[in-house]
Amino acid sequence: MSDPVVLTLATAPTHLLVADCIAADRFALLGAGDIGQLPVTHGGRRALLGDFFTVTGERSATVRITGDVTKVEGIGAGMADGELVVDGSVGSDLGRGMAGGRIDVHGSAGDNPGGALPGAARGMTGGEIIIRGDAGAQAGAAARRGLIVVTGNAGPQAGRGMIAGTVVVFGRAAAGAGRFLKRGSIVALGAIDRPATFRYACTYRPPHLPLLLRYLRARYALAIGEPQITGRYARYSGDLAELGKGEILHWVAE
Amino acid sequence: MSPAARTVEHVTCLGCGCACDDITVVVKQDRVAETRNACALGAAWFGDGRIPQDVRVNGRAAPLERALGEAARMLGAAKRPLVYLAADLSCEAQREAVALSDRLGAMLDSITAAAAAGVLAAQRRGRAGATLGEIRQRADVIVFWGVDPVARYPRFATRYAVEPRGLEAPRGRGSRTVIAVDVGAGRGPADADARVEIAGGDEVDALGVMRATVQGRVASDEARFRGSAELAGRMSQGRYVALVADGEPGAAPADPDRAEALVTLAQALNAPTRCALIVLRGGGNRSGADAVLTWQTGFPFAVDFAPGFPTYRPHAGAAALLAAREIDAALVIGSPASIPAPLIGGLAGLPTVAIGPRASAAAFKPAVSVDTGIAGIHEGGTAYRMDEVPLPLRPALAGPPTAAGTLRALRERLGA
Amino acid sequence: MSAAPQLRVSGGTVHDPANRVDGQVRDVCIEGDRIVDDLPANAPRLDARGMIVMPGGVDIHAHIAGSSVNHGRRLLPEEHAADPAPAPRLADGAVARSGTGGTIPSTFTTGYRYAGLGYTTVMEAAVAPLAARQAHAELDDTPIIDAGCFVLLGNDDYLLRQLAAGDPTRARDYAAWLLGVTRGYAIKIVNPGGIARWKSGGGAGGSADRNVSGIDDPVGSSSVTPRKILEVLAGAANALGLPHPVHVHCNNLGQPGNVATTLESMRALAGQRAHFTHLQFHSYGGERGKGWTSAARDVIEHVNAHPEVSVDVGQVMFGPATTVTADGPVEYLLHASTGRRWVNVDIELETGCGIVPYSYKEKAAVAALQWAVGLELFLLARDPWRVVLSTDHPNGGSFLSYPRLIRLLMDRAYRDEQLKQVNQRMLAGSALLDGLAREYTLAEIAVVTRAGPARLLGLKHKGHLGAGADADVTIYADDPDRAQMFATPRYVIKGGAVVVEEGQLRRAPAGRRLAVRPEYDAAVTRDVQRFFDDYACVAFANYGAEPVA
Amino acid sequence: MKIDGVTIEDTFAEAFTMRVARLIITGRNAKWAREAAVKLTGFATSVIGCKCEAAIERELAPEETPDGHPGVSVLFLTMDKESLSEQLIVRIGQTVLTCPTTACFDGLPEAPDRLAVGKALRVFGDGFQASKVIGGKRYWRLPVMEGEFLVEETFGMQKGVGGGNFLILAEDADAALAAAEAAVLAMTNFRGVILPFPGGVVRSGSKVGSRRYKNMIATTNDAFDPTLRAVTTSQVPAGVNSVLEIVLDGTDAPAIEAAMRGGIRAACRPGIVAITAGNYGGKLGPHHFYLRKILA
Repeated sequence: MSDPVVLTLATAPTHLLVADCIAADRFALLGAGDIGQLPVTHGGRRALLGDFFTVTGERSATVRITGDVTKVEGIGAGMADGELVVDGSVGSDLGRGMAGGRIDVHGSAGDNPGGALPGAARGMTGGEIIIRGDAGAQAGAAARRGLIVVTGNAGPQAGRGMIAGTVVVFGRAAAGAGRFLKRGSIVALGAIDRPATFRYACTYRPPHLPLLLRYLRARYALAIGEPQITGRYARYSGDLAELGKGEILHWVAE
Repeated sequence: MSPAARTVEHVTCLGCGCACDDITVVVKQDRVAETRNACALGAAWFGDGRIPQDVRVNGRAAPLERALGEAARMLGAAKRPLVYLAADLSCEAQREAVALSDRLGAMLDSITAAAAAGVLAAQRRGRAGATLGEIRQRADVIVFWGVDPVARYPRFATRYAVEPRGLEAPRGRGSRTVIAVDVGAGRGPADADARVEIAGGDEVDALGVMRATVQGRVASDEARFRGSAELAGRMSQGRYVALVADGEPGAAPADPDRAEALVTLAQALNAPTRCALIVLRGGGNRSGADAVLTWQTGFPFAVDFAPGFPTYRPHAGAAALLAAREIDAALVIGSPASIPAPLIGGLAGLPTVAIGPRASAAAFKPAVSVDTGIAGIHEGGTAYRMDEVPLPLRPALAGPPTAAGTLRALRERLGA
Repeated sequence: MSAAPQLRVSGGTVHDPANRVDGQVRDVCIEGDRIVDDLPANAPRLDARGMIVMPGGVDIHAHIAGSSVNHGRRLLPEEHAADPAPAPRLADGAVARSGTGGTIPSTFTTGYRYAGLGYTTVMEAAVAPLAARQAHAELDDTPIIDAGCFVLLGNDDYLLRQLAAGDPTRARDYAAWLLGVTRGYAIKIVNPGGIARWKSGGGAGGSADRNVSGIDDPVGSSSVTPRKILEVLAGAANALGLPHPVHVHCNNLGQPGNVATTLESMRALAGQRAHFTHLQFHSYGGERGKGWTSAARDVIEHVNAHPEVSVDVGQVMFGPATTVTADGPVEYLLHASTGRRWVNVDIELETGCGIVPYSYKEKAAVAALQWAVGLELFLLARDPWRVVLSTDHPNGGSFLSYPRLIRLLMDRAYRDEQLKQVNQRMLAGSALLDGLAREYTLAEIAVVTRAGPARLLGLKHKGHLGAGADADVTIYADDPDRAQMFATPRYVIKGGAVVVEEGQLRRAPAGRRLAVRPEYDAAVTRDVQRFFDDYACVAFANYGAEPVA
Repeated sequence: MKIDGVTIEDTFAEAFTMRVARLIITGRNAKWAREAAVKLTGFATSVIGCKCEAAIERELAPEETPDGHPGVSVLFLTMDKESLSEQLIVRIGQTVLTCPTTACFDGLPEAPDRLAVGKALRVFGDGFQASKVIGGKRYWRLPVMEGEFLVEETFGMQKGVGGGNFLILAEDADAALAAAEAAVLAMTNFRGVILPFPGGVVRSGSKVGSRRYKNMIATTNDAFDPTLRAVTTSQVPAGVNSVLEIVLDGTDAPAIEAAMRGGIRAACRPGIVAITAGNYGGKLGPHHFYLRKILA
């Protein structure tokens, strides 16, 4: 078992750094030198990952990123396996189109976490993304499967166009949440701006939620209280303009 | 008609996206004296055909060779160049611009970025559409969604969608039911046969309720959506429905989901009946840029060549990069007057090269400017109607060196 | 005056079936852009010893340019993102272009990749006249390959009116005029009458049937039927002496039981030349709602027995595809049954356009059946000169899958292994299960990929290596893995220019356009113009694809 | 060998390999979990007549269950893979799906053999069902009038042991019953073991086949029936007037052994003459539990 790969930001990007080469499953196959040679673009100029990050460890599907990577786009894009932990906040397109594995961000994320490529019909197809802070727009948009948890507030259009999967928002979910959703769940522990094409069904205790929330507490040590775990949720079916097989589950307290 | 007059027939007007190609331009003493068949907007677009022919470097007149040399130097040295396509370009000029962007590793964007939501929605979902002439032939129910074409697309109703008789609309207007949907401040035509009113904030929800209704589902019990649901039922009863909406940005910012809600409603209506969504686009061959970029790069706008191949970055296109001060030199092609105001601010203060009609007068004060003619008035080639029907351009007047030719010369200087 | 460049491709094993050369070691001599009988001994040589030499490939049916293709291209941003194509490094510092791939690559990439596959001629199989100008502009941006356009007729309102009026002569003149103004090469019919019905509407006020179900269904007027459309246009193509006969996409594409329609369409045109395209999609037994079976045997037996009929197969290959066709109603059904993205564009007075991205999966019963039906057609065909290799790119799969298809035809063990992997549910009755032993020879592959299509297209300068032919030559390493061999030719010569060297694309000259300009009675243009004045939204003078003064 | 004066016969219990699944059934409270489990495992004493053998293995505290509700675990055994799947689908569908507040989870997550139980049950949802993947496992949510029934998509299956047993030979029926009850009580805390018969006890021990009726798979174990002592080849020792049997199924042999050890020790009470075990001469079952070895 090799040491985890640690990317430490050595040279702060002065422009947007597109680094969609950062993925735990890819690093699992590469030596430290090869990881440093992966291509990125910085302010539209071609560069190497190693121009910005020092790399320790190699050939490991456990990856840690330290330093201010809020200007870095595409961390974990397309990742299919392994575990990626980021010590702070990240830029946009975190885990875009991700297929498997786990991404755990100890901070906020920019737009489109777990989302789709522009114009694409499908976003993430598996895996888990934990954002311990706020998320930008379109968290989990067009997800086909997988889980996104935002412990803070989610920007507009969270879970937009989901095909299936789960988006959990602890804070507030802004306008357009769940619009065009076919299947899948948006679990809102805080306020949610719900499209009118989600129609109220009932208030109940969905039996899978204790499972899900307890899993999150156990696996990621997220602070989730018993009132949320055992509580009642209003179920809204939608988007009824689509298949209508999805739901917004909105916590209404114990 | 004076003896000096000559006429050019079948001229395509690019004053708006209708691209009416039945204009007869009367030229007297190298001026456009008359534009027969053109609407007021078209006539204004043609003007008298006079156009500056300046070539400037740092505001001072310069020979073209020097301007191109300076432009090549500036762009060649740039680390993060932007190539921006504005209006009034032929497809031939647009093709040259893509080649240049490829060579420069530039971000290539166009005024289509302002209508990005619609393009992206059509990529995610596709679209149910038709060319404008098919609406004329078939449509018996025409729904104007928050738009009265008379202002921005003056001949739309007389040439395409409402009035002319078509194969399956033998009585023209009399064969059709026109429904105006007033969405917030966006009003449908005044002479519609029926009206439905929708609050501005309810637009996307209303479209969703309509789509659910078309699919036989009840999405909402709320009274504010009753009119929309009834409209959906009415549309389902049509034989061939045209749903007409404006694709260009309006005064009020539209809900980002509006475009997808329109696309999917039109698609869903093809289960009970036939339906085509018509998205109105502005003039100056905007659709041409989308088509050219798509066939040359695979993407319709916001194409970044930075990695050495085309990448699609609508979220980080010209507007975002200029706002973030990422761009260090820009080549702006086409009419500067068509560029959205926020971009002008971003371009000002940058080293810029402007090539296009009235480039010298650009508000962002380009370092190098080469005035060209206007595609369709002084320059030939091809331009697209809003529905992507390609039309030949028949320039009535001679003009300065063409945009396509100037770009080709610039490209050769850059070794591309 | 400098002499035309010369090149002697020496010592290769040549397969040139049009000239009855089957695996003989001989030289191929090139002067300028033509094949010549011989060259001086000191002419430059390309050492092809141990390699296989064939004429450049000829694709008789693909969708590579034009408005429908571009709508499809725009619909696939994620495919393009996943398959970037940096500019190739050309010899002599020539500038090449970057692009993107996927099932519908960008234009430059399309040209480079076709040439990289050893194909030098490609026919764009469905061009709406209204958008012909775009198809030609795209082809201008598609380097290396020579290309022609098949122009869509058979659902156009002007034509249907002539048929209703019982005026086949005027219909013929119209077709001739239209081919000329659109710079077309052949007449293409897609779902005759069916698209017209689809466009005529639905709902309470419209027809309940939004497609035709057989060749005797009325289309608008009771005297207009798919049969009539086929007869008149096939007759027109033959009477005009077009190099390629009418190119027919039958009614009921993809529907179970469509074999009946296909055979009726063939019988309707018995005795005159006609080409039936992507036959695989039209060779199904079964019944709607009750599933599909293979009817490949019935169809190919008819083809075998009728020398006036030619076909291309439209093989389905497992993997991603994009279905793009003028056949609007078919794409609606595909969208409705799969929920996938869908583009429909009704094109005024002419035709339609439908697009649904798709994926053929080995484990899906219908896809497996389609795959098997295509192979049956190939393996039961008696005359390879009339059965052309195609995937109906990108409908049955990308042209990049041709090498795998060739291996399926040449390598029975490989084929049988694949057969085991696929869903067997609908394969009962497929001849493939009877253990078809046939393995195509290199000579037969040379026929179905170049000599045959060139002959069917009437391209006298293509598809062979005799003196006077275009100097389009592909040279392969003799790899026992035929998929590998055909995927990566060592050399490709296009019009005398060596475009691929040592497997690398090195030159990208512009391709040429193949077009016809048949004669017609000019009276037709006055009548068409009247129709335009009454109904069209484009000026008659601006119609077509010819440059304006 | 004697324990507290009770003779431990030098013989062995012969047991078979069966297929076993473990179900975790939870409910809003222990009562409803138990209600579902009791119905689920009803009429599941012997594969001979019931096609499966099942019983509650133990009760689970809320912190031991996936959803934090109180529950029970149930072992479910059949002779082969196909019938295990069939029995689970039909029985869960009729007893757990129907029972208020319950959910049904897999208790053998590590087992590589998976039975598509929830996947089959999902169609009860008539297209309204939905699936959810949590922590790598897929669950099906079936809409029911009360709310939703949650069931795991697949259940693990492994090889288990069926037919472990011992016989309590007593001076009279009262002593036999008291000893059997003591044994069952002692065995309730063992993991991986169930006692599928009523109260854990079986009075009608059986032999394979019939001396008289051709199509009977099993008939009374006449060798241990005290009433037949005079008319058959009896194994009932002198002074024994009643015999009861304890049958055990389990997830593996060590679990059975451990439970047998505890049970037999508890059964060695006044009034008990001997403890013995049933076997078929070692020819039929691969597992042989030698009483004296277990108790040594």
